[in-house]
Amino acid sequence: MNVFVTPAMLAQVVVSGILSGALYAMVALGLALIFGVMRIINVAHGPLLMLGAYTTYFLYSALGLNPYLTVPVSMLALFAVGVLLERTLVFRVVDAPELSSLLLTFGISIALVNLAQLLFTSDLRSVEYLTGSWVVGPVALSKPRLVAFVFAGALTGLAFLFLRRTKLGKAIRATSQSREVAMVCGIDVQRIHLITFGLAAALAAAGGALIAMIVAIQPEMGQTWTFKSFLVIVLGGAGNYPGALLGGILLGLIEQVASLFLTTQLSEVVAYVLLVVVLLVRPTGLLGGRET
Amino acid sequence: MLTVNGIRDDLMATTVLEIERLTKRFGGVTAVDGVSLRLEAGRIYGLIGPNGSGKTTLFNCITGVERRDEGRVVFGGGRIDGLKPWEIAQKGIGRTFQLIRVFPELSALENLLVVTRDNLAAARERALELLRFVKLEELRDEYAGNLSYGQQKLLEFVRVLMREPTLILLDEPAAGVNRTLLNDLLDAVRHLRNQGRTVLLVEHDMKVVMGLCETVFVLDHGEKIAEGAPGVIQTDERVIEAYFGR
Amino acid sequence: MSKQLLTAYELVGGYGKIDILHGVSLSVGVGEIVSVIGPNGAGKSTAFKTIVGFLRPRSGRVVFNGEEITGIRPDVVIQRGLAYVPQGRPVFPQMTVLENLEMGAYTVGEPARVAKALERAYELFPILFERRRQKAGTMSGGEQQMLAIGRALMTAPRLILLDEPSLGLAPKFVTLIFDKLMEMKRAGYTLMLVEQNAARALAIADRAYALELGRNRFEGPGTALLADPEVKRLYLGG
Amino acid sequence: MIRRGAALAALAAVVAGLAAYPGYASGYGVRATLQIFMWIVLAGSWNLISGLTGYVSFGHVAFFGAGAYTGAILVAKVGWPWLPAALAGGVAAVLLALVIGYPCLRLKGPYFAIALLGLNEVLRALVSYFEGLTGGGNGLSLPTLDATIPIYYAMGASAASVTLLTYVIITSRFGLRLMTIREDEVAAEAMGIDTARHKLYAFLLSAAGPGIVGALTARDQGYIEPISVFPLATTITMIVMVLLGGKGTVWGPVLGAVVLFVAQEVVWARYPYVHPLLFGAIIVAVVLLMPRGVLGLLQSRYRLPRTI
Amino acid sequence: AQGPIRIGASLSLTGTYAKLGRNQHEGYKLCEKDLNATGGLLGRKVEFVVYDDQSTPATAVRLYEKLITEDMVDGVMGPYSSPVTEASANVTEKYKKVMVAPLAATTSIFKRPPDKKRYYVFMVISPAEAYLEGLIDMAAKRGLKTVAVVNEDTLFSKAAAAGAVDIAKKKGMQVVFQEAYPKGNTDFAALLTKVKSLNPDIVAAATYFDDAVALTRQMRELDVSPKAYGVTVGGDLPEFYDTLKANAEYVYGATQWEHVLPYPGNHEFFGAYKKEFGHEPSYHSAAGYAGCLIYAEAVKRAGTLDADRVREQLLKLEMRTVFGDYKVDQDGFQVAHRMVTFQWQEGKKVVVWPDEMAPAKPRFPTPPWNQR
Ligand SMILES: Nc1ncnc2c1ncn2[C@@H]1O[C@H](COP(=O)(O)OP(=O)(O)OP(=O)(O)O)[C@@H](O)[C@H]1O
Ligand SMILES: Nc1ncnc2c1ncn2[C@@H]1O[C@H](COP(=O)(O)OP(=O)(O)OP(=O)(O)O)[C@@H](O)[C@H]1O
Ligand SMILES: [Mg+2]
Ligand SMILES: [Mg+2]
Repeated sequence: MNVFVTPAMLAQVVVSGILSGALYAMVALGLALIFGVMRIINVAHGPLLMLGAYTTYFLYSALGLNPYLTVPVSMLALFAVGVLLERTLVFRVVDAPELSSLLLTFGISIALVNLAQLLFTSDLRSVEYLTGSWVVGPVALSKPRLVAFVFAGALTGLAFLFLRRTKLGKAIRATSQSREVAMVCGIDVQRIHLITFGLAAALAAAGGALIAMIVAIQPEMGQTWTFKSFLVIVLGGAGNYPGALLGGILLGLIEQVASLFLTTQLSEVVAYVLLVVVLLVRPTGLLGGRET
Repeated sequence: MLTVNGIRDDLMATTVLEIERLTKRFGGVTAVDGVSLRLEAGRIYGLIGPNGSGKTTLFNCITGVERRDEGRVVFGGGRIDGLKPWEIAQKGIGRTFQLIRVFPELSALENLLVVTRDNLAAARERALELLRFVKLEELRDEYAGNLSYGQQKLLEFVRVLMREPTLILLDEPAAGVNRTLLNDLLDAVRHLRNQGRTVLLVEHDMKVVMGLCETVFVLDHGEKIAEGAPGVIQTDERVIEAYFGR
Repeated sequence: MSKQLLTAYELVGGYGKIDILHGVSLSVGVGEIVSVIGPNGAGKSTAFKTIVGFLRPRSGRVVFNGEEITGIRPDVVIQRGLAYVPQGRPVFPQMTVLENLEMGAYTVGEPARVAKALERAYELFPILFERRRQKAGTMSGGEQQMLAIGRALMTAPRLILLDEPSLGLAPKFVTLIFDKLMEMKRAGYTLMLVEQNAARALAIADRAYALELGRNRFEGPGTALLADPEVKRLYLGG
Repeated sequence: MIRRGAALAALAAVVAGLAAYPGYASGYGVRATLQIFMWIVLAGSWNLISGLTGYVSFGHVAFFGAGAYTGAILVAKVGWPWLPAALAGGVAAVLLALVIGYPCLRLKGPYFAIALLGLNEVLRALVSYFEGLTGGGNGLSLPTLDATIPIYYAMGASAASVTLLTYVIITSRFGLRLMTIREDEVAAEAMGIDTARHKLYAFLLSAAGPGIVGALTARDQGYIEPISVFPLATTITMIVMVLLGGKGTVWGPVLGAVVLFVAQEVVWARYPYVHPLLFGAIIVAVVLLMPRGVLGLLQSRYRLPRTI
Repeated sequence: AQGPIRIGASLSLTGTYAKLGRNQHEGYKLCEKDLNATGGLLGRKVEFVVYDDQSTPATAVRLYEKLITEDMVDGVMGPYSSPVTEASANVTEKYKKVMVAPLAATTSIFKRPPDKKRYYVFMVISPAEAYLEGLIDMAAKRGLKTVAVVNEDTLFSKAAAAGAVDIAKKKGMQVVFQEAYPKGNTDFAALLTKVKSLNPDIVAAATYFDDAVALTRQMRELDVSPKAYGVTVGGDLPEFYDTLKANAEYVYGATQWEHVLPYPGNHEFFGAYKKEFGHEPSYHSAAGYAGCLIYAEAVKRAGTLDADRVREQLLKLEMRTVFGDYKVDQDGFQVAHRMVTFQWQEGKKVVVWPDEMAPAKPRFPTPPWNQR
């Protein structure tokens, strides 16, 4: 059952890979932020994304809001959820060893998924808004994916500018390096943590809102995304924000190209093997993350 | 000048460490720039130089914590550059770190026990003696991470002694240590020398350097700018310019 | 005696359940330099951390500039005009030297004042200007110490607490730093420092304290302590 | 000394009780206890590498899965008896650990964690892909065989071995050296400790147990499939158990395994629809209230020795 | 009088199969209620004891052991899903408990080599292999020649795909492509690009749920437009249409059961279920309900709960339930129940196969995407 791969097919697959890669990058950026600033691997990132998707779904189905307009609303809503989680639970483990925070967020993640199951049931939901594709030469560009790509690119860019250029952004980076020294500089570290967590949740929500228009929404949809986001930030270099972008696009490409030449099943294997190879050559990711 | 193979027998017997044209760069900065040194057994050497002149980096290159870019390091008759840090340590080089690195969640006592291969009872005996020496015996079961800055510094110092290395590299052992204890510390270093060990010491406290060292090397911008007895060094124009200030 | 800028009364406290301080009192008057000396583990750093708010005292009070600041968070205390240079390596390792200094001016609003402060820091420590684009974590130990002091000056604080400022500095810079401290005093800053380099610390101090085992042991003008044979024997190494 | 004697006597009594247990227990009692043993082995093994060296293995279930498939294939396709098959499962897991430990243990912190997570995924995908040998997504079904009681003893022996091993390691200098890796690897190397080799040994030791119990579980259950022997949830459960009990201690994993298993079993019976929520809450509570685990808490509060 | 008859089951109330397992649970609950309303069983009330196995076989194995040896239930009913049944059947066999397994569709659970034979487990639904039969059969009758088969790599879906391949070959068709994808996969761009390049007449997908939706969407985006396209599980859910709207039109689906099918009592079951639980039953609900009634019928006929006597009755029994026909061969393998194939037509599932049960004709061929 050999399929002959034509250049057109390859082009199609590369384009699809880049489109999903940008989405990976945006979602992963949130994870990278929390990891960078708070040294927390937030396993609840995917479930937050899931809540973002539901927010979009309800706004769309109940209020009939244009789903793209729900993106900022979802982001705001999840910013609030993020802030709430930080204030009530997460702040207690900021000083604790890596493992504590990892488990805490894992607990939160289980709770969120099951809460969603109780509240929203496991029924599949979806936001059917843009469908079909634009055809450019041999390549079909999925409409919802292309728009998601544009949104993801823009949001990721904004997030970078924010971190590099604004005072608050710099304070976030400073706090990520030494809490004690940040305090000594008069930075309200607790507020920075709040904002960071909120921001990361908002980025996850943006991902959720965009993904809602691509795949079905259900309480367990987040896990894969947590997973992929990990891959992305490790690939790019944990705590390295531009690395997340590179890692995301790369992961999207690897997955698709490997699926084309091998099978979808093996694409995961290829992605991980490549990850390990990258790490062996560059033990802190492609763009070099921070040693822990 | 010595050649690679032409080391004379009497030198073989006394040369402990020999560094030849060692260079280490970090991006644009050349932290160590073609430094050559020779250390003989049973002596105390000083390594001084302004902040950022490459002293710690030199230590790191000797002990394998950093990979040198060029040059060679010969210790105990064989090349050690390129070896792993633990291999170098097992060959008999011990060191302390400028920015303290004790094992924070091991007790003070365990910090010492863990580094030797002696049988446990003998090691314990010795470790307690060393702790007593730096006035830490009461804190022996305290986690090392809970000790004060100076206490950790002292703990690190005795941790090196625990291993009885032939060559000891001390990176600012006196920094942050109280003057009273300091005298004991200096005695300890002299005692090490008297046992035939070699000590290379980075220190900014001139009293310590003058009081201890027989030979002092001076680094500036990664280059060795002077070498000699402390009294001589202190009057060297370049050293005064670079290090002591006017 | 001049007006008290900072007073710590009878501080008792430490880490978790273990008390380190058993009643330490320190005070600084406006325009003074006060030095704190004592053996390793005496509780000097602990006292500073308690004053700044990293640790909450079990009892005792801290009054700064007429206001009670006992148990208030460090960032709030710092906004009130107190600067603190912790012991060790207090920089943001992954940020550039320039960014580190900018963060020092976090509480300062106007860019003009920040630029001014930057200039002052560069003047004091030219290496910081040279290395302004280098990541702070890759600077040598002494360079990092200079950066930390430079950063503390970015806010033009009313009182600066320095925990072993000369730690790991080359003689040239030790001299420089002690000179600068005097210079800062003349310029109207108020300073309190912990030092193991006790002789020099006492020499520049208006007043000084010696702590031991979490209690005040000696107290008096710097020169008096310097001359005290007991102090000499205990803390100056003979 | 008296206290030590009393503790040993109590321990002996527990062991004797457990040995006699199948004589009067229900089938469920035996199987539940057997699964507790399995968790003790898993948690204890994870503790060996992650609790001591601080290298968080996020893919430890991979060794369980590798053992399960090795054992199942040997039983189903080659006709081995279950006991040698279980040992072969352990050997296979150790070999796997050797192959991947060598490169992966060079990675630090989250990189190591993710690489191992990846290993687990890769293994699962490969098992699914090579259908001829493994049955792929169809899983492997073993001939029906009622060996629950012998397997109970085998599991019990494995649990005891892992615990004993942990005790031996923690009281030895080898154990202390492993801890220096957790504390400060650079300093450890500078003190002459060959960290690479120490890590690898710990890793190999930590793979054997899961491999053996993986094969035993496969035999006991009679049917395995990729999703059910490589779930991330199993790794997480191991970690929660160790954390609950106290990582880096001898009895922490045992305590954590027993307490968590029993709690889950009780909760399940009562609240079938919401128990994951409760599990989540338990995890959160453990982390917030007892970050060093029960024994860790006792240890630091009362300065107990490491050997508890 | 004696206490109630207690029937134990472990179900996937949480985890991967939660949604389906819960429907099955509701089927059991309704059956319990109906039995008790008509005087119970053997003159005793019936009471279900249900645990949650979190969709994992290991847990289910333990729970069946608990039900049988600890809770001492009088009988057991099957869990949800083939893998869980496969593992649990070892326990029920060991204790010689009859287990009617209403939601295990994998042939290999029942058809086993002589040394691994099982005696006490009984099948209710049609085997997985039959899921795509209708689609292939209809397409063959209309002269289509080439088939692409894709499937999720799990026990059930693989069997369904294998069945499709077999049937297609038997009918002289050519299978031009077959590929499995991992569970949870939702991005099919590369896979569909390959399918598209082969331009098959039929795309037969053995799916579970989200993947059915994602696959359909991406077929539209990449303009993969076969003359007939069908999915297995997931395609029958109302959400499938709600989600895809017009894009679900013309899609074929297979189901074990539909509430419109003319089985005795089906209509009443549908009404009662909706009233009881506030939502429509799925085939899992109906199979659970029917499976429970089949077990009860066998007990009634045996007049006892004794496993071997009940087993005899179950082997002999021929029964028509709300779920359709029940009859098994000597292995407990279902031989009477028929699958139906439907097509989404203007938002309705219209049964189009087999002909004798089909009220309408399929809309054939499926037009290109932009004309739907
Ligand atoms: N990892 C690194 N990356 C880039 N530059 C580095 C790195 N490590 C050290 N350097 C630079 O190399 C030079 C030498 O540093 P080193 O730490 O050896 O100085 P030192 O002589 O020990 O100074 P000090 O007396 O202050 O401790 C410094 O300019 C420092 O900034
Ligand atoms: N984080 C901590 N947890 C528990 N105990 C601590 C902690 N930090 C310091 N200590 C203990 O508090 C005591 C005082 O420490 P402190 O750091 O205040 O000393 P110091 O006077 O600054 O000494 P040095 O001159 O060595 O810096 C020491 O005995 C130390 O062991
Ligand atoms: Mg240095
Ligand atoms: Mg101190």
